[in-house]
Amino acid sequence: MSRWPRRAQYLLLIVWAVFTAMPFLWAITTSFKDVNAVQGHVTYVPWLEFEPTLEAWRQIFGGAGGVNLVGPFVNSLIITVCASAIAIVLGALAAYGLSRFRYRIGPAKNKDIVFFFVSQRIMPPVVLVIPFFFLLQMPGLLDTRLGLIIVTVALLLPIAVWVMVDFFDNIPREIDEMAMLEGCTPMQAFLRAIVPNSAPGLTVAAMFCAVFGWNDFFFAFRLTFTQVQTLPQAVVALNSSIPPWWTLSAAALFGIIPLLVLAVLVERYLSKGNLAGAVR
Amino acid sequence: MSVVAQSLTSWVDGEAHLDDVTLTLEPGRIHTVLGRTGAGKTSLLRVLAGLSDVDSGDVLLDGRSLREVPPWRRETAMVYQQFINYPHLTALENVMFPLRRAKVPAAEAQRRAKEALEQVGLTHLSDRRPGALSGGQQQRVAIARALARRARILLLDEPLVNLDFKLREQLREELRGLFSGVGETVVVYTTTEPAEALMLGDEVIVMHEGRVAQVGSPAVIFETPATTAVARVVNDPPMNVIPGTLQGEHVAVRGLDLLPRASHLAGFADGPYLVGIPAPSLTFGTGPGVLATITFVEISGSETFVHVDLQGTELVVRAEGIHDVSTGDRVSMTVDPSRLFLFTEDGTLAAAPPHGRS
Amino acid sequence: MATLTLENVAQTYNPGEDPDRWALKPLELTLESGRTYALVGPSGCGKTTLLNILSGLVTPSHGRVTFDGVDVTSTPTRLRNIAQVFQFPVIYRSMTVRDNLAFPLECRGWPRSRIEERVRAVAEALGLADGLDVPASRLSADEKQLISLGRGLVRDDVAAVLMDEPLTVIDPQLKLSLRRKIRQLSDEFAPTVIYVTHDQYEAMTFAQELLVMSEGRLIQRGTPEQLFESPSSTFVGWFVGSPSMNFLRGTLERGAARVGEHLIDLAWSPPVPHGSEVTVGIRPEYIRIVDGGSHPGDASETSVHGRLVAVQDHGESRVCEIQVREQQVAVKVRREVHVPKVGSFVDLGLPRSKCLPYVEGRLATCGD
Amino acid sequence: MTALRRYKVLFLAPGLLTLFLIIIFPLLFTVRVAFSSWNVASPQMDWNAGANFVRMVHDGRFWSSVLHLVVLAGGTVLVEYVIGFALALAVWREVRGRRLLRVLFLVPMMTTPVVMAAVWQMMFHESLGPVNDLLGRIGIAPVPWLTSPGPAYVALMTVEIWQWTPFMMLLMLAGLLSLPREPFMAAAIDGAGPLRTFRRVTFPLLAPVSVTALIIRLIEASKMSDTVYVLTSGGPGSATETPGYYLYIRGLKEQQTGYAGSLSLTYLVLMIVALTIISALLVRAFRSQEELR
Repeated sequence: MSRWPRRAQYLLLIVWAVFTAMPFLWAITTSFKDVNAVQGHVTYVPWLEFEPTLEAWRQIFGGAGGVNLVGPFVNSLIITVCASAIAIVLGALAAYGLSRFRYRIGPAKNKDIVFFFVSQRIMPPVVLVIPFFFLLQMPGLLDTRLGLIIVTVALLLPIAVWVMVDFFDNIPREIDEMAMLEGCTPMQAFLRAIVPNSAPGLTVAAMFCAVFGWNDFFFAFRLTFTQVQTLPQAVVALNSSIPPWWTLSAAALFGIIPLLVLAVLVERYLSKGNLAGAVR
Repeated sequence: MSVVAQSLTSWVDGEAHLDDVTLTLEPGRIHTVLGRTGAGKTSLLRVLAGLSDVDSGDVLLDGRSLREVPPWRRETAMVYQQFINYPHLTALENVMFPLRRAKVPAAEAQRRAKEALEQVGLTHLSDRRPGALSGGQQQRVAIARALARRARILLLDEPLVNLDFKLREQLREELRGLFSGVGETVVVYTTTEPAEALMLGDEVIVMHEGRVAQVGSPAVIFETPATTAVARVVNDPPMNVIPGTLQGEHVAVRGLDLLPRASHLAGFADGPYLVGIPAPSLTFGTGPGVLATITFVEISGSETFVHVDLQGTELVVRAEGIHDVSTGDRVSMTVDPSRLFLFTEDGTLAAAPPHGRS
Repeated sequence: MATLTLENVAQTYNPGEDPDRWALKPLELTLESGRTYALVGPSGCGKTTLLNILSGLVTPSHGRVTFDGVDVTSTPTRLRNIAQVFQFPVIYRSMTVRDNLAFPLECRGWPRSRIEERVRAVAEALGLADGLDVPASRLSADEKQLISLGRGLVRDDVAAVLMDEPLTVIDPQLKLSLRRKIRQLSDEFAPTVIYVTHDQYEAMTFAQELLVMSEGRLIQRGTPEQLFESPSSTFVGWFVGSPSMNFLRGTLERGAARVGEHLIDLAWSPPVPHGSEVTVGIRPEYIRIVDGGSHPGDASETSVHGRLVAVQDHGESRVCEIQVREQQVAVKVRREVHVPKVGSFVDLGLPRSKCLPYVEGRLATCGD
Repeated sequence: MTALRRYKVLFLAPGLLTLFLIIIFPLLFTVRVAFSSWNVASPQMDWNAGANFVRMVHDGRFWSSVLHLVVLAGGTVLVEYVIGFALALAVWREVRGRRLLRVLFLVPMMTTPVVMAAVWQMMFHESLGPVNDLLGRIGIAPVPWLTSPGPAYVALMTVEIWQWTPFMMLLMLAGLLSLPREPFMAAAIDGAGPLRTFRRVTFPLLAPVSVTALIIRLIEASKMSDTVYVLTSGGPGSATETPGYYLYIRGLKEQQTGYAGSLSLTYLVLMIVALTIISALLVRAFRSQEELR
């Protein structure tokens, strides 16, 4: 047998690993640079090619002449956590119903309803944002966390439903039937027999929601202004004028660190086969 | 205090899962439902449990309609053929779950759960979760959970079918003992295996194509099967049913010699019938008789089922013990004419051999 | 077709484990070319491990595997030239029946004309010749199992066909015909077959020779008849036959077994001292219920007295449970035999030639 | 049974209603506003009877943005699928450092697109960025990445591929990990080598996952605008404008709400039609893999 498939495999892995790591390596080194290290010629290796400084990191935590990213960080955290939680509760309930009962709304059956949920992802944010603006303006929710949470829920609900329907479909329905026969109402059967066995599915849904919630830029950009700023917004704001690259780099890294933790979690669940249901 | 099924009918995608099923199920008795896969056994249990709707008909408990009573208020316990337990609870917690739902105080629930686990021989594993138990042990937990509740209706849907051969035999024995303590519970047990149905049942309900084909004690079902369908499903291997005619002193069956007409076949008009030849009424040997070719040999462990081709007619012979015969051998067949069943051409029983058996 | 040998093969998944806990204890085994074998035993007995060692999925931690004398111990599956039928039907969903059957030959680079010829012959035997261009994914489960088997049989040089509980997911009503078909095919093509199952029924029906395994050990090998008539251990007596063999514990006395007030004659006298423990093994089929003294037992039979505690209706036969002292004896009688009332006392006739002596769980050798 | 029916509603209604309320208002609003001349000078819901649509038909900039999107989305998703599948295969079975590689490969999809686009913008900087610097070291003249149309496309697609190939890999890997072992054993037993095994076993078994993954990515890619906003701002000129970004300019920057409404509606309809057709084609193409018709 020829050995070339094996060689191609290693080549691919090495090339892609370098490609994936490049922006991060650049951002990390740049975040320790100052104006001298950025201008003139391109530098890579700290100490050898430039003298590293912590100035940029000091600036993003409110140091002199910088911007404080702690406030936006907290905003992003609150909005992501609340919106994800609401989306998962609503999504899990709907997904459980869709997985276990037969629905008929007009001509739409279960599959069509699931499709209706998922198809909401097709709505471009830019189409939604103008109506949302007026929708939030009336009750005075513009530029508030609550307003952004509501909007984010709409964004995340399809994802939660998508992941959970497949997950519940893979739990034998005999388990909740039995719970019902043993005196549980359907809601109790869901809460006592299904939810305790759904940690993997709920975690996967939560991870997806967190990623998409945290990374939303457009809605925050157009629906909040001064009072509530999210982290992506704050980082991009740094980019808009003449770039102080070191601050931008530090801010970018700060904004993605929470999500790196998620990557580790996703991999762990992946290895246990818990994501399988979601893609079938 | 009985459960009555009244003309239950259920159609799914143009196919009758239940077709006018009427039954009376008495407490304290074991009703086994015997039928092939797809005969409607599981559909019947699901309707009794309230898990499936019917198109028409009703289930009555003590004369009261259960139509609007949801599953969680029916006091029905169920054991599935898959080993269904709550994966996140230990064996003990699993058994306690329904008791706690029924508002049994914690201490009492624990006592009863432990008792039930002891009955199924799992005391030493009561702290394990289902994932850490073998298939047989998981099914024991499920059985303990169903028993501990002392529900009014206990449904078992082919509970042994997914177990290893020997384990199945062992648990079947144990179930007889466990059922003897069910008191006022209505027990319904489905199976595809005739020996299991006859052995466990106080009453056997034979189902065929969504209908109740016959109800009766094991002896009645086995000795006087109402139709050819019952005769086939209640015998292992299935009874041979072959067109034949009554002619004066003889019974003519295709492929076989003219057989003398036994006394229990007297009094029937001459003419075409379906003749039921139980597999054990046939014997094969080297002596005189009609020659047949062996097409296949099955050995069940204690019996040999020999399939033969008798001039174009497929027959199966059941012989005690293990016989060293092989495919292609030519053997001579003899039939015990006193053991023939007679069915009319539409398949209803006309005459069964005299029992004098028990 | 090949003769397979296992020389001192053993398997442990954790190096350094106590040899008593190995998944497969050291084993010497020769499986002859062209014969059918069944590997039976309860779950966890090591039969799947043994199968995986033969298929090359597991490299044994000890010993040597040879096919026709060639060492294949660490040869990968792909190069072993075996065929396997799995529990769940495995077919190439994107291919037709014809392409499925041709696949192993294409992988070996056979010329087209030879492939076509061979595929046709095998399809004919499988009874699938008319549907060669049907997508394999449209077949029913039992037909898919036939295709899996067919993919093994097209290779006329296949060393062995392994079958791993191939009837598990087959509808009970279709089992008979599939079993018959598999049997026919193996008679016709005569490959070396190793059939793994927990079901003694399938094993005995299918195989010329059975290998009974328990706790990682090969307990006994023999024809169905040998296993039924003279199980080498109480385990085999229990595992083979339904209901299981009866075992009555007693002590040896004048060449017979003393069980309470009864002295049961044995087929032969075990070579152990007087007074040592001996267990009488007798099949439920061979015990007679002596009816009201109408058939007085003769010298070839020991009479035992007991109380009838239960009768199970199995249809064609009944199984009577009789309490003899504090031990239970099962007796299987044909339906037409009269059975006394439950609770009454009965006499049993135990034919001497069928009462086998077991010492420490093993069939005793002939003393003289 | 009435009791059961009540619970059925209880499960589905909250989620369905929430989504309906959040989505239906914007939709109705968009439809209505599309037929008005609402703009920053006169924000009113009048009726201008489709004048916006007439204007749109002649709006070459809009139609070329649609064309840009087709190239960008189609191109990137295809590349993502090929590389993502290859990567999934590469880290599926025994490879040294498999778990570490999986984590590393997943990271980009977890990162905020706009933030990473900002980082990439530094990297693509014509004189101070490392891309041109590194190319220069192997003798390639500096490329005006973000200021000339061709390179700008390459830059945009690079960033999109970098960001979203992991998502493709994730779905394909999850699919691979859920596959039963037996078909692969059967292929080994039949004597199939790695390529034949891929063609006859792996690929057909993953056909349903492939369809799901491709459709999801197409849906997400068709909304592409964040990266464009940060990286090129649609430039140079309007060379890399996508409908999403063009809508942003008309609707939000210039506040031609009415006209933006008609563009939104058209964009949405086009997307739904295109994606429906593409999904149908994909399902058919992959089904033939799964089951010959």
